[in-house]
Amino acid sequence: MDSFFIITSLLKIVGILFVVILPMVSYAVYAERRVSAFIQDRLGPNRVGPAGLFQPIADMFKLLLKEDFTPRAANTFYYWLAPCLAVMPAIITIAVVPFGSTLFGIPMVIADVNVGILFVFAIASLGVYGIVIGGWASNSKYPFLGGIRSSAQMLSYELSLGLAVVPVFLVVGSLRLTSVVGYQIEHGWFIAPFIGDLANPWKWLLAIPMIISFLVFMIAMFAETNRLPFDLPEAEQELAGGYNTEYSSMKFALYFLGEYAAMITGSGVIVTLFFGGWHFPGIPDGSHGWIFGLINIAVFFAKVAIMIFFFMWVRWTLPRFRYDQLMRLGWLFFFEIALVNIFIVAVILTFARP
Amino acid sequence: MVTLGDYLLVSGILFAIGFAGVMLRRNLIIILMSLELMLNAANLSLVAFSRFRVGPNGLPNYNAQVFVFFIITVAAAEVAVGLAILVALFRARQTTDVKDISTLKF
Amino acid sequence: MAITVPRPKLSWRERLYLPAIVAGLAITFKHFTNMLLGRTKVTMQYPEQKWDANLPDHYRGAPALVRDADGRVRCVACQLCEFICPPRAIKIIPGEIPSTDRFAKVEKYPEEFDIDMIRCIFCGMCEEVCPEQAIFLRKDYAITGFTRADMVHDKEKLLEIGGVMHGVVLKWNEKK
Amino acid sequence: MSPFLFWIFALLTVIFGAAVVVNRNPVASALSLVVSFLGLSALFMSLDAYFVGIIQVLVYAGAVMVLFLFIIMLLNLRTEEERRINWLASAGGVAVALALLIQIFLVISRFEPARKTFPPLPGSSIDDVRNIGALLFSSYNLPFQIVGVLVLVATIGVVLLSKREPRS
Repeated sequence: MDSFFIITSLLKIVGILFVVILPMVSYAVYAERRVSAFIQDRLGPNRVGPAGLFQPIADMFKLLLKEDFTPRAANTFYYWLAPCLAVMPAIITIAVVPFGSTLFGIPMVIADVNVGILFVFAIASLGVYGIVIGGWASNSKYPFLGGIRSSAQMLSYELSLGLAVVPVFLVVGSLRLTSVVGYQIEHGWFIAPFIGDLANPWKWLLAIPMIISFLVFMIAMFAETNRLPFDLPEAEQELAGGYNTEYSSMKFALYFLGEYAAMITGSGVIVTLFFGGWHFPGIPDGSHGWIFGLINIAVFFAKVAIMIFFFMWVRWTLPRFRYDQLMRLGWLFFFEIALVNIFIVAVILTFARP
Repeated sequence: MVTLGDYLLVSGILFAIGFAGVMLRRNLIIILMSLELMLNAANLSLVAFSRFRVGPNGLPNYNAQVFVFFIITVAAAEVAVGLAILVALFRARQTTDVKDISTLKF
Repeated sequence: MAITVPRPKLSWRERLYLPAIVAGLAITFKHFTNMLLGRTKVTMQYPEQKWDANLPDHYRGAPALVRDADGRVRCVACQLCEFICPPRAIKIIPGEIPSTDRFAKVEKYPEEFDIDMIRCIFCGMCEEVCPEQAIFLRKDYAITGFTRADMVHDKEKLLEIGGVMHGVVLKWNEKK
Repeated sequence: MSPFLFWIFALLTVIFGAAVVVNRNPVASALSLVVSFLGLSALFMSLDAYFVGIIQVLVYAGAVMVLFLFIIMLLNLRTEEERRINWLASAGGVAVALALLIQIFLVISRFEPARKTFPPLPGSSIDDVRNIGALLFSSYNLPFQIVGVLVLVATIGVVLLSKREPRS
């Protein structure tokens, strides 16, 4: 633990947070509005700056200048605490995700811990507190219902989320996320067996449970980030905005920020687990020169952007699930699929390690 | 430097707090939480001993951490059952206070 | 009486929902790409593009007072429009025309004539009821202002919007 | 781990642990317990037990406490009204707890190895997940299976308990 390590770590944290994640969050909001508009044959925000590109800045000013209103009946301390709790976990999660190979010999991951994916789940599961506490502290009916729904939903989907990635770690043999990326560079992406050595038939066989695993993980991630097919905690039409109904100004913006940051980190985790992380066939890693290191980072965030687009695309296509449907789906369908999937992968691995 | 005793001390204080909670509070849900606190105090001393007892291969003694794993699993099951009992009780009696449920028969 | 709607029985393929989901995603993606490639006809970009040239003659925009060919306000302050106005947007204070005036036989003129454009609903009843053809709904529709006071059109403003209406109105015909 | 960080997290754990008992509002108690568990997890990690530490956050902070909060909110348990405190009983409880604490103090002060620091580990990145897993599936395989059955039984029990009796 020398000073060099501390300084590079701080640089990485500041760089990834303020240069990449936060701008990405604000532009994800803009992208969401544009994508939804395009899907609905509209134009979306196109006034502020060229093609509306300065819209996030305008939004920020609007939200900052709005009246910060605290309801009289609210539990003030928790009411203020909740938005912060909503943002923090989403941002912390990115710490273990490798977002690039190496740059000047420094590995592009903030904390390469050996419990990587467990860390992601542990911190992501803390995200529910912001919503539950916010809903409770508002002391209002709809937010309260949103908070209650959120806690039940999180508990149901965390299981599928955790079980869905077990096959990946059965294959890789380590919980470290950099090992997952390393394995995929060597043997091809989990979800795309045509990358890497083509001749290995076991890899093709393994791709089937991997795709199931990917689907379950992604759907659970939708539920975990409260995105639309499962956005029951906010459900505009039935709960009038759910847990954030009573919030205004910057506190509301923090909830928004948290949701989109969770989406970005969730996409980052999906990319790392199933799409080879920063790897792209034909592009060498950062040890061949800093320019490749930068390209690796760009590849990673390009993949994340594609994933985010997919999130938005799904949101503006599918209707919301009913609450009992959501529960049935989580407990009776995805849970079983994930369990059987683990079994299948284990059987495949017993007979041959690809 | 931090010694084994420091960890044991923290663990002991935590256990005493949990114990006091079970003794003093009459709200069932708080009592359950205090029980969790006591279990976790035990976990802390187990992990501290695990780290203290370095085996011949130079690694911590992982037996204790396996115990911690078991404790956490069982505690989670215990909380689930406890809360289910609590909900059933609340449905029957509209109270979570242990003083109000001292009768053996419903 | 409640009617029980029987739920349709779904085949196992339909119950899987995946084909339907994929089909839905394909539809929305088609819309997305069509929009990207500029193949979708989008709505008019309002402040830049306007429909003004195509407004029909009977368009009901902002109400306005008109003058006749002699430059005289046609309104005789009969207050019929004030009476008929559904949202009570019109306020008229009539004044008397002195007997020395050329138009003395008209007797009254509007000393003040205010239309509160916050209240006005552009129904056109004032235009219909006016016996003197003094008030017309013009083609202005973008009535804006920074304050509530800005939104009250007084007589000058209404006359400015209205302009001059040529044509014979029998009332001021001296020969009558 | 530096003593400074250790004491910070130890204080965090203990203070918020005490807040669980002291708070009258059940939601505040539950949240204090979450913070206490987070501090405890940091203490676990300071002992190079990353797996246990992260499982602590995952299971307790992520699942168990959410369950607690869910129940508190579902039953709408508000802040307890000030009941007449039975001073004698409370004093007795505090006294017993204090006696226990003093006992623990004495035991630790008499315990010889407690004054020793922790021995150094060979590498900074030991794979404790793999080691615990290997142990779990070899030496502790039977207990592991039994715990699995226990969790299953608990699940069934919870479902039965929380099932509403059909109104006849």
